[in-house]
Amino acid sequence: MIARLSILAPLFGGRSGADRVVPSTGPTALLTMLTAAAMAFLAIFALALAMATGRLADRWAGSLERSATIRISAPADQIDRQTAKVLEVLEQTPGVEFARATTPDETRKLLEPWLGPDLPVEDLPLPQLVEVTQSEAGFDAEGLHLRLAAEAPGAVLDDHERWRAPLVASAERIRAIGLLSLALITGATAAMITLAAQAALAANGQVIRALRLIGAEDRYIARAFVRRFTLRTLAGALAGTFAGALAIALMPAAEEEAGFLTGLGFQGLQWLWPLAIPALAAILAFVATRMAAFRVLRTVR
Amino acid sequence: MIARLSILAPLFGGRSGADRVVPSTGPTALLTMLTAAAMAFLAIFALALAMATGRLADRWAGSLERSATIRISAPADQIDRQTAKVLEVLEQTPGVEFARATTPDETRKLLEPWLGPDLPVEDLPLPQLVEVTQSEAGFDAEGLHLRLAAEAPGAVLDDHERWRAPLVASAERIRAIGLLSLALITGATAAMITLAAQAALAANGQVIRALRLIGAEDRYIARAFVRRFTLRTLAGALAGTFAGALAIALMPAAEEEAGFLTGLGFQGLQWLWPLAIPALAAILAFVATRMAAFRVLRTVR
Amino acid sequence: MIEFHDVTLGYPGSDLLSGVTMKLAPGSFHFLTGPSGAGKTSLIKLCYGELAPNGGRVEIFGEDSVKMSRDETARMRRRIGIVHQDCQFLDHLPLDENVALPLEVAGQKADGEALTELLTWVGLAGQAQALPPSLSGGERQRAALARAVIMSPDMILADEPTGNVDWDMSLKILKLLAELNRMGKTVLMATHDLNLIRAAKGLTSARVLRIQGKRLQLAGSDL
Amino acid sequence: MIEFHDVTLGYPGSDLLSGVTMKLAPGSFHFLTGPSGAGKTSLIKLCYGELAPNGGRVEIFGEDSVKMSRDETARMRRRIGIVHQDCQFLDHLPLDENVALPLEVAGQKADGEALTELLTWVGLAGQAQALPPSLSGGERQRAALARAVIMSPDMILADEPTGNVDWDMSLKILKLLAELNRMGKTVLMATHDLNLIRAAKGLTSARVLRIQGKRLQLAGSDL
Ligand SMILES: Nc1ncnc2c1ncn2[C@@H]1O[C@H](COP(=O)(O)OP(=O)(O)OP(=O)(O)O)[C@@H](O)[C@H]1O
Ligand SMILES: Nc1ncnc2c1ncn2[C@@H]1O[C@H](COP(=O)(O)OP(=O)(O)OP(=O)(O)O)[C@@H](O)[C@H]1O
Ligand SMILES: [Mg+2]
Ligand SMILES: [Mg+2]
Repeated sequence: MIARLSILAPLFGGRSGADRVVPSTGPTALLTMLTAAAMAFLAIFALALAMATGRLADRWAGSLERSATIRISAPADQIDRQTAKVLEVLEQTPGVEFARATTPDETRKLLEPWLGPDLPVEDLPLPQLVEVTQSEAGFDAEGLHLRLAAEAPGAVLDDHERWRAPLVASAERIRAIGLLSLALITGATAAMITLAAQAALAANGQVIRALRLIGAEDRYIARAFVRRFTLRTLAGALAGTFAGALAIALMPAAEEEAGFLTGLGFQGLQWLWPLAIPALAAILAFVATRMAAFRVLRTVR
Repeated sequence: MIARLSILAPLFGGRSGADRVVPSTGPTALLTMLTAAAMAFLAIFALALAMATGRLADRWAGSLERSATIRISAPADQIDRQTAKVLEVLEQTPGVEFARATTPDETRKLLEPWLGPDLPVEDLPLPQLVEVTQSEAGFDAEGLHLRLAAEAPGAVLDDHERWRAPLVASAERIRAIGLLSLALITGATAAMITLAAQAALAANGQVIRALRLIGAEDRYIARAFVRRFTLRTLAGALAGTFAGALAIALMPAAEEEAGFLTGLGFQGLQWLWPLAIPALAAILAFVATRMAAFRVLRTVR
Repeated sequence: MIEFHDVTLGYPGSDLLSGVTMKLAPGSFHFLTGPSGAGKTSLIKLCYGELAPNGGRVEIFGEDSVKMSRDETARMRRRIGIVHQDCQFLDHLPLDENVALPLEVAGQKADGEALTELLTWVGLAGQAQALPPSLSGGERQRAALARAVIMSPDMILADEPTGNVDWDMSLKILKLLAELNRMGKTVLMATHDLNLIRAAKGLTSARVLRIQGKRLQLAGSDL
Repeated sequence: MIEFHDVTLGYPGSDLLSGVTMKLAPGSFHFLTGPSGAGKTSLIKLCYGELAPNGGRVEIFGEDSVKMSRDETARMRRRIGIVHQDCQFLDHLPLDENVALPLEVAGQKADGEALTELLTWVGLAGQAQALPPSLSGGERQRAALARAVIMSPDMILADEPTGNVDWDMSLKILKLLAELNRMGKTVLMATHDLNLIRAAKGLTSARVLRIQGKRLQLAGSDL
């Protein structure tokens, strides 16, 4: 284990001399940092987008899929009987966690946006609504439908699926795009850092030849490159992450009314995710540069 | 004008020899192409996001801000009179383009999701709804409100603002993020290509010195670099744009029901926008490389 | 062709030349000698405008070297064949293309036959397709010489063109330069090989410039 | 120290050496000569494992050069001081750090006083802080020599260390190598300067190896 960890030595300590032997490659250095920063910044946004839409989809999927409404339209004298029957059926249905008939007050609230606050709900022959909360497993909608048709002909099951499923699908599509972007950003960053490291190594052919000539071992030469690229990437990614997180934190908070379009921010422990970005970038850079260095070194005796 | 255009000469024609004098810089070449491709791909998504949310915000802002509803709740015998009064008031109100009372059928449709299809609308003392379409300029909601209160006490103006404004704000916020990402991507790409070109130039110090030694003029040396980087960027950006556009075109079409979350695609002439991306990238690369080349060349007598 | 008027040259921390006045007349042949680090290479760089004098004036083909634009400098160099001490090549192009590069850069076509003849003459015909890094030290020097003369320039500046070749090849190179000089070209050759300078006496009426104590002296017959 | 057993070497398209068998005994002094392009540099590269023979066996300090791992090769080179014909330096480090680099790479501390003394000896004390690209050709060669001897190696391989210096400096370098040889170091020096080989006769009992027609011959007293 310790032996394995020794490949990390270039990052921590090590003789400072090994760093001096690699000339500071101005443009490549800046390029690496900038790439890391830009990619980290974009990654933050992609992550935030994925998380926000994830939350959204979860909330919809969770709250809507687990709730359903049964509407009972019947002549005024039958309505109470049918409601009782429906509640009885629901009690026997596996997958139903909780069911209750709505009060006239609630019905009014539901209709208020459409009909105004002065609606005389009591006087209306409105259908009675029964709210159903499903358990984790959910009920068998088809079976319930048939049973209701038999026992309470005025009852209609509406499991909301029809209305909200496309919304959930849309949210999940945006989340997929966010995650796809994240994967792309990761891949592109790894490729860019590898190429930047290769470019730096190729530009330093003379340095590598001179060092091999005077008896430098591969790991001595690789150390300076690996360390430098890892630290540069880390610095760039930290800056990009910080800027991205700041931009997100400063975004106007989502008003509560917005409802289905929640804020794009991170919430609570989710703030730990952005911290993973610089770490991941540094690990990427470490592995990519190390592989590139040893590949280039093998071409020089 | 012609003289000015001559700085474009490196791109088209020119002796092929000038290309040979620059060694093919493997990693830097790949890096440039990959950067261009990745950035173009991300740009496509940012553009699509900005456009989709832009469309969304426009549609909401446009259709909702320009429509309003007036709800008239009154005893059954007064309702027709008040409705007529309201329509009369509306006719005199500047900024109202069109107004009409909904038929019972439409009211039923509106309420169906809540109450079920069997609702005996005719028998219900439901409020009468009047749909108002505003003109471009819009009406003075406050004034209309006061006038209605005086002339038709049972009428309540609902200009939808309250319900949908936060949605529009959210959509516009996402659009802003898309545009910000686009600006960031452009800036980062320009910086990356400049740095890649500088890295290539720095790595080719010996080539530049040797060419100056035998009497090569600056533009001869610059030509090869500029041409190569511009073409590489163009190729990369084309590939990235194509991949991005393909990914977007292949995305499942937004179901109509999704409504407020429209598809992420481009529509009609908007498909011309992605075409601008490779062109813009090539122009960026041309300018960035040219400036970098002449800057580096000045350091060699 | 080239005139130095009271030229001073120094790098931060060290003065190399001071009060140097000289004239390389058209058709003349000069050796340039002096201890290692005296400033031979630096003086040659003044002659083709890579360095600018700190004081005084350097005139190349009648024009003040510091007043030339970069493009004028480039065109001026096409009239001068330069053998750089470090033999600067394009490492990715084969030898023959490297040697023909001055023509290419000036927009002229290389004459394949003349090129082969030139390469044969410097003994590199067999290596026409070799890349510069695979050449031996002496081969690189000969290739640099071939490149310097391919444009048939008015003037040849050769910085130690015989540093890495044996005596026979040195003589051969000297003879080529002498022959070019007889054809009217102006030649300036830096060398630390006094035997070669002595050997030149029979070939051409060369004069010897020596850098000593920051001054340029015309060396006498004490060689 | 170094033994060649029936060594063949060639590049695609050209054979350089064939059937070379030789032995550089500890404490010996050899010159290596031959026409330009004969393979002197290539033979030296065989001696420190930069090239592998196409046939035969090269033993360095008793080990087969092609069987060494890369790290073993690196450690082997710390026992050999190499003056490369192209003087490879790190262009971003000042001269003194470049000269002390072999110590740094081997994890040892450079002794400041000894370093200054060494630089003074090769006449570069004043240029300790100069960057390699600003050095003159001769200065670079002297710096390369200083770097080659700083580790006090068992063996010194010098590829034309006097190519760009004048006769006095050549003699000085030769004397240094002869002195190191008297201290027990094995020396192999490639040169095309026959005068220098002749001058060495009084200094040390050197033997002359000559590459001729792909073979390595021990040159007689015909020099
Ligand atoms: N760019 C520079 N900056 C600082 N010092 C320099 C620079 N170029 C050359 N020098 C110094 O100027 C001096 C003369 O260098 P130059 O190359 O002209 O010598 P040289 O006569 O050609 O020597 P050699 O025979 O060894 O080639 C040297 O001491 C060198 O270190
Ligand atoms: N990597 C290579 N590929 C192909 N040919 C090569 C390579 N390296 C050297 N050669 C050829 O091998 C021959 C010998 O080269 P080498 O450098 O050993 O000669 P040398 O004796 O040192 O000559 P010089 O005195 O000019 O330095 C040359 O003709 C050279 O072109
Ligand atoms: Mg010099
Ligand atoms: Mg050699």
